[in-house]
Amino acid sequence: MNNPNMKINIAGVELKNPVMTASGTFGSGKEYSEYINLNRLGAVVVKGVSMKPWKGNPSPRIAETYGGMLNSVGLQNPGVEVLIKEDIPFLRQYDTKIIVNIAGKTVEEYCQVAERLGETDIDMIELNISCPNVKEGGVCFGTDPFMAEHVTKAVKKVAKQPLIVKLTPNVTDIVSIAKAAVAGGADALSMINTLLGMAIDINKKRPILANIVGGLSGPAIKPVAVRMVHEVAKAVDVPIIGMGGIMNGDDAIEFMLAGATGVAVGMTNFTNPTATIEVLDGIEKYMKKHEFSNIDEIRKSLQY
Amino acid sequence: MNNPNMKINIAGVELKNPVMTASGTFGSGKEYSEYINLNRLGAVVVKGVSMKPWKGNPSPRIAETYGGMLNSVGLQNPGVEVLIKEDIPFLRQYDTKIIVNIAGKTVEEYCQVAERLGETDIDMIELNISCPNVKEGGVCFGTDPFMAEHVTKAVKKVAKQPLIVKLTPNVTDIVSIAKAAVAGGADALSMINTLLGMAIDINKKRPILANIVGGLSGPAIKPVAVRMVHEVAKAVDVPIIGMGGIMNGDDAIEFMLAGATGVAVGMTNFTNPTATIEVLDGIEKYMKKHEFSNIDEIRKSLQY
Amino acid sequence: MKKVYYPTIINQEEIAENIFRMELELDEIAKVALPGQFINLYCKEGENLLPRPISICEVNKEKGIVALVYAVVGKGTNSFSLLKKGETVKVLGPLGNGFQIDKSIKKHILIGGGIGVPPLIELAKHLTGVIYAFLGFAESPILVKELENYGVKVFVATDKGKVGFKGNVIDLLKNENTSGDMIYSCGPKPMLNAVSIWAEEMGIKAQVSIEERIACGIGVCVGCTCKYKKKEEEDWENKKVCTDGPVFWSEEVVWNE
Amino acid sequence: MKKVYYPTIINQEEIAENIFRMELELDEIAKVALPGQFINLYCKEGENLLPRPISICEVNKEKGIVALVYAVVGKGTNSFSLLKKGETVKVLGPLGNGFQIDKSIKKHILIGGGIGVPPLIELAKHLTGVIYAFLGFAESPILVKELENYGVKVFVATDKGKVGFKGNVIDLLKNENTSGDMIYSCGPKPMLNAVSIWAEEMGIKAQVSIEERIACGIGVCVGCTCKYKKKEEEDWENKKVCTDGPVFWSEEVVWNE
Ligand SMILES: Cc1cc2nc3c(=O)[nH]c(=O)nc-3n(C[C@H](O)[C@H](O)[C@H](O)COP(=O)(O)OP(=O)(O)OC[C@H]3O[C@@H](n4cnc5c(N)ncnc54)[C@H](O)[C@@H]3O)c2cc1C
Ligand SMILES: Cc1cc2nc3c(=O)[nH]c(=O)nc-3n(C[C@H](O)[C@H](O)[C@H](O)COP(=O)(O)OP(=O)(O)OC[C@H]3O[C@@H](n4cnc5c(N)ncnc54)[C@H](O)[C@@H]3O)c2cc1C
Ligand SMILES: Cc1cc2nc3c(=O)[nH]c(=O)nc-3n(C[C@H](O)[C@H](O)[C@H](O)COP(=O)(O)O)c2cc1C
Ligand SMILES: Cc1cc2nc3c(=O)[nH]c(=O)nc-3n(C[C@H](O)[C@H](O)[C@H](O)COP(=O)(O)O)c2cc1C
Ligand code: FES
Ligand code: FES
Repeated sequence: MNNPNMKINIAGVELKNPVMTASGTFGSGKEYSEYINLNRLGAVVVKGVSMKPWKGNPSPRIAETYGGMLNSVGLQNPGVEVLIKEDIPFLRQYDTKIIVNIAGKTVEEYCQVAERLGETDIDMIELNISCPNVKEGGVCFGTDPFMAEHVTKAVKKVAKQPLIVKLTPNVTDIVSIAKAAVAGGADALSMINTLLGMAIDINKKRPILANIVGGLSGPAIKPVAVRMVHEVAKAVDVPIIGMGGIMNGDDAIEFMLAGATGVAVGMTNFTNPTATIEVLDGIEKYMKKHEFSNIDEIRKSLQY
Repeated sequence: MNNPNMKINIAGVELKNPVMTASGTFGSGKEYSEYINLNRLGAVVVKGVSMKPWKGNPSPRIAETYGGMLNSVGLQNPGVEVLIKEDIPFLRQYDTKIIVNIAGKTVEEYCQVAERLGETDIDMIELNISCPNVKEGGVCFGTDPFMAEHVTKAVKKVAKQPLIVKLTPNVTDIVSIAKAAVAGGADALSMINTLLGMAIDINKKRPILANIVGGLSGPAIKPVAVRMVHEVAKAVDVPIIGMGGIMNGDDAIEFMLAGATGVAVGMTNFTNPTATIEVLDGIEKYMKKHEFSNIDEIRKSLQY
Repeated sequence: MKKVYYPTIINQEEIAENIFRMELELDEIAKVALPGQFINLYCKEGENLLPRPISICEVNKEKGIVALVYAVVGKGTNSFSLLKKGETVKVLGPLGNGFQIDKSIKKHILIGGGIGVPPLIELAKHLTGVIYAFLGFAESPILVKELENYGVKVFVATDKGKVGFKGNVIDLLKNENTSGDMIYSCGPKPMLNAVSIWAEEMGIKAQVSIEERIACGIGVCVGCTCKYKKKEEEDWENKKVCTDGPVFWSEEVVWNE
Repeated sequence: MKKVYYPTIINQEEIAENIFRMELELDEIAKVALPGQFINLYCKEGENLLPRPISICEVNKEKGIVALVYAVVGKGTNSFSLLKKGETVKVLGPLGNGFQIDKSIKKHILIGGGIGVPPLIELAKHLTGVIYAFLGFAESPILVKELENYGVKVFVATDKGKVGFKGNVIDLLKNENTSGDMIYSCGPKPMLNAVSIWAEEMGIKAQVSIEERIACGIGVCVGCTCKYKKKEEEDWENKKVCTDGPVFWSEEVVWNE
């Protein structure tokens, strides 16, 4: 059998395959380039970046949980200028798409980052709307359809590159947020960000994280992520990048059957530096076994 | 050291210890009475019961997930009359409190069950507001503060026994729902119910559950549960019964440090029929080691 | 009080490709188990928490041994296959109701499909009279010798006819002009459904052992339901595979799912 | 390309209560590892996915062996302690920057607290000149002989004075009127903080190996930060324990956390 066609198209950008990295779990690729060939990835999604450097939250920032982990990094990053100066040129050496995840505390801040990135040759922007909106008392942008639409619209207006909006799962109705993002002009959606969680050290009688709460990721959350991708895929027409606990090709296929066009590997990078490549190989193997010649067919083949 | 005092008080009802069973995971106790001494439990929370028998969802109803499981039992139950005739007399043989979890598709139906139970000697009612409200297009009662308050108020009016309201975690803001339930008259809260999830059989290319989606339980969800208990405990004054992935005494302590007065063991009963007793023994051991003479002190001892 | 057991594996062997036979030192279960009952086998704690239901293939009451035969089809069964002699496993059981055995019946028809064959071994030991077994496999038969050792007359069908009759087990039954007084059947649901239809045509009562996903295995979670006809009503009710079954009367199962 | 290793355990021994020494056949790491570096040790997949960072205690370049000494404090280290000779573990490394070694320095002061002692062994092998080690323990000292074998003059303190000096390691340092040219220190953060203060008082430069929770271990996740003073500014910045450390200059760490 011929090698299956694994190309996907997201908002006009062609990726050689659907496997990406989840923002914040792959740095800007340098470290993992020592373990894997970045040329093989569909895209590298760079860690969240804001206009100015952010210091993030105090340590401890990591807590292990059953089949997952909590993080409260708090979007520490050196700011968009450092990204442009150091990370993008590095990634441009590779034949892979560059997607930059952007963070902001106000709509204006998001827009500034997007505008600045418009002057670069990155391929897509991923708008992380899980940040707290400081002007609205710290409510997360992504938990309210109105705010989600508003920030998407504002960023879309200034963005030169196609815009992916990344959804938070900590909501009652993910479909309403997804529709709001699409109404605001999202070219694609990525989901899910982390679930809000907490862990306590019972001997010290303290929360493990200095920030008290953090974001839960890893295989523990996969069923929630798959459910949300499935719900949203039925409700909107834009492509979805699915993530949440993907450890291998089979997990990635599950997201595609649920309706995802692309997939991203997050926490598993930490536990297995070559996970992205294994996911890619696993998808190909599945396609051959199940005689899919084209990756897009998977997304359309769920039966009930 | 003397044996610590493990008695807790929920809405005037004294439980000999904080360990209960999570509704739907312990039947009405008969099966597990062959594995453990029910007299040792603080309370048995009986499976969800409605006015008329419910047939629930088609099979398969169970899917295993990483560190957890999905169920789509759909509240199958033989109706409140069978419960009253068969299960309550059985449980009354034991020196433990009886809490009956009630389900309904309309406010009226919930009220009918509560009223009928008012004629019995059960100790408390647990109102499961995760059911779909058929009059409101199937939206879950527990995802909307207004509906949550409304159904709580209506049931509270007719209930003869203290009322626990059981919250669903599939919401943006659990505190608003908790406050609504308390405003409606809830004497206590129990949390969390299952997270909505989905799993797909990639070989059959079908959802594993006939119902497509189901409720996620088990240790995978513990960080979400602990976070929610912590948030709600800070915001309301009624006692909280914490649950979600409790496997042992340490897990139970984590919930208590987060602010729970009582705890319930759910899915772990399936994987370990003597789990409730191990949780109880584990709590006692922890109390001795950390020199707690009174169980209520744990709840107040989280430092930041 | 009932309890969870942690028996030692006293033997583990791959008896066919991806099919393993495991022997457990499990006196308590060996003593009381009935043919058609199963046990819950648990993985080491971690990713896979739910039990895997596995039929009791054979017991040796004297030696206190329980033998299981299982196919590696997923993570759980794969993890079992990696366990070595001397290691222990976590077990709950015996669970469920076995086959109904009526001493007055003289001609028995056992029908097994693939990994549904194992419980028929212990069953054969308990039956008196003439026993025929009709076994269907995709490629390679298993446990044929074992059944023959208990005096069973075995007929085999394989999908491509590499061994025995070419076709499925129903074709084989018809081909052999089979008749008898009671059918005992275990295998995939479509096969059981076909057995049920054939049994009705032939006017033979049939017991079928049905598989469903298990969470508790003891009748608590109501996760393992199977639709069952209500007596003298058009309506149906849910029966639990784990405690009402796994063996049911074929004529009472609602097959059209 | 760097890669994940699955070395065989060639020895595992409980050297003190709940303290284990594990030897791994790990040629690739033995060849290149520097004193103060660590490895990520992974649990079998399942409940515990994150790596456990463990310092390299000692390497044998010729034989290609890496030795670790770890305390059982939780689920992960407990699971390691149950592994037997011949089994394999999953390892990433060597990770982090080791201690800075300056050949011109002649009088070295090693300070170790409890399970912070292991990396000092490999360090001692690399230092030339006079080496003093001051080790503090709750109850029972470990690795004293091993240090002495490399010509280190060892002083021990225990909380209740059951062995050696009664008190903490700082009291011991003062008691011995210690002086020297460079401090290398590893142990719990409060001890390192105290070492830092003492070093400043004494005007001796100090390297401290700091512990933080690790997710990736290779500088990607920004999970393991430690506050570090910015040069010539009042401000601070985050350094990563896994790649900027774990060894830092004590005077540059922001201690008041
Ligand atoms: C009463 C009964 C007796 C059985 N006896 C045998 C036997 O003797 N030999 C044998 O090889 N198999 C038997 N099975 C089937 C066996 O339980 C499954 O093959 C096994 O659970 C698969 O587990 P896994 O982890 O390898 O597969 P996975 O697909 O990884 O399992 C995922 C989940 O689905 C469940 N599951 C998957 N397939 C089945 C199935 N067919 N039936 C029930 N649950 C399933 C698993 O238990 C687990 O919870 C029996 C099933 C039942 C209900
Ligand atoms: C650079 C470095 C070197 C180390 N070297 C050694 C050594 O040589 N010998 C030794 O015994 N210990 C060492 N530690 C500490 C060791 O990593 C922890 O004791 C171990 O991770 C605890 O794991 P656990 O699963 O047993 O505990 P659990 O409490 O069950 O672990 C839960 C989670 O917290 C993390 N964690 C818990 N305690 C620590 C800690 N003190 N430091 C970092 N992460 C922690 C675990 O890695 C895990 O992710 C070192 C730590 C670091 C950062
Ligand atoms: C340490 C860490 C840092 C993360 N940082 C970001 C970020 O900067 N921006 C973002 O949109 N998501 C961030 N995420 C979320 C991931 O991209 C991903 O959505 C989530 O972890 C679920 O996928 P996983 O289960 O495969 O990890 C981060 C996750 C982790 C674990
Ligand atoms: C099979 C099953 C059936 C359940 N049935 C009910 C129910 O009838 N009413 C209810 O309020 N919760 C029900 N639950 C939710 C549990 O009571 C509990 O809230 C949830 O499972 C989280 O706890 P756990 O992780 O310990 O299982 C059910 C859970 C399971 C797994
Ligand atoms: S598996 Fe729980 S009732 Fe059958
Ligand atoms: S552990 Fe990930 S950056 Fe240090």
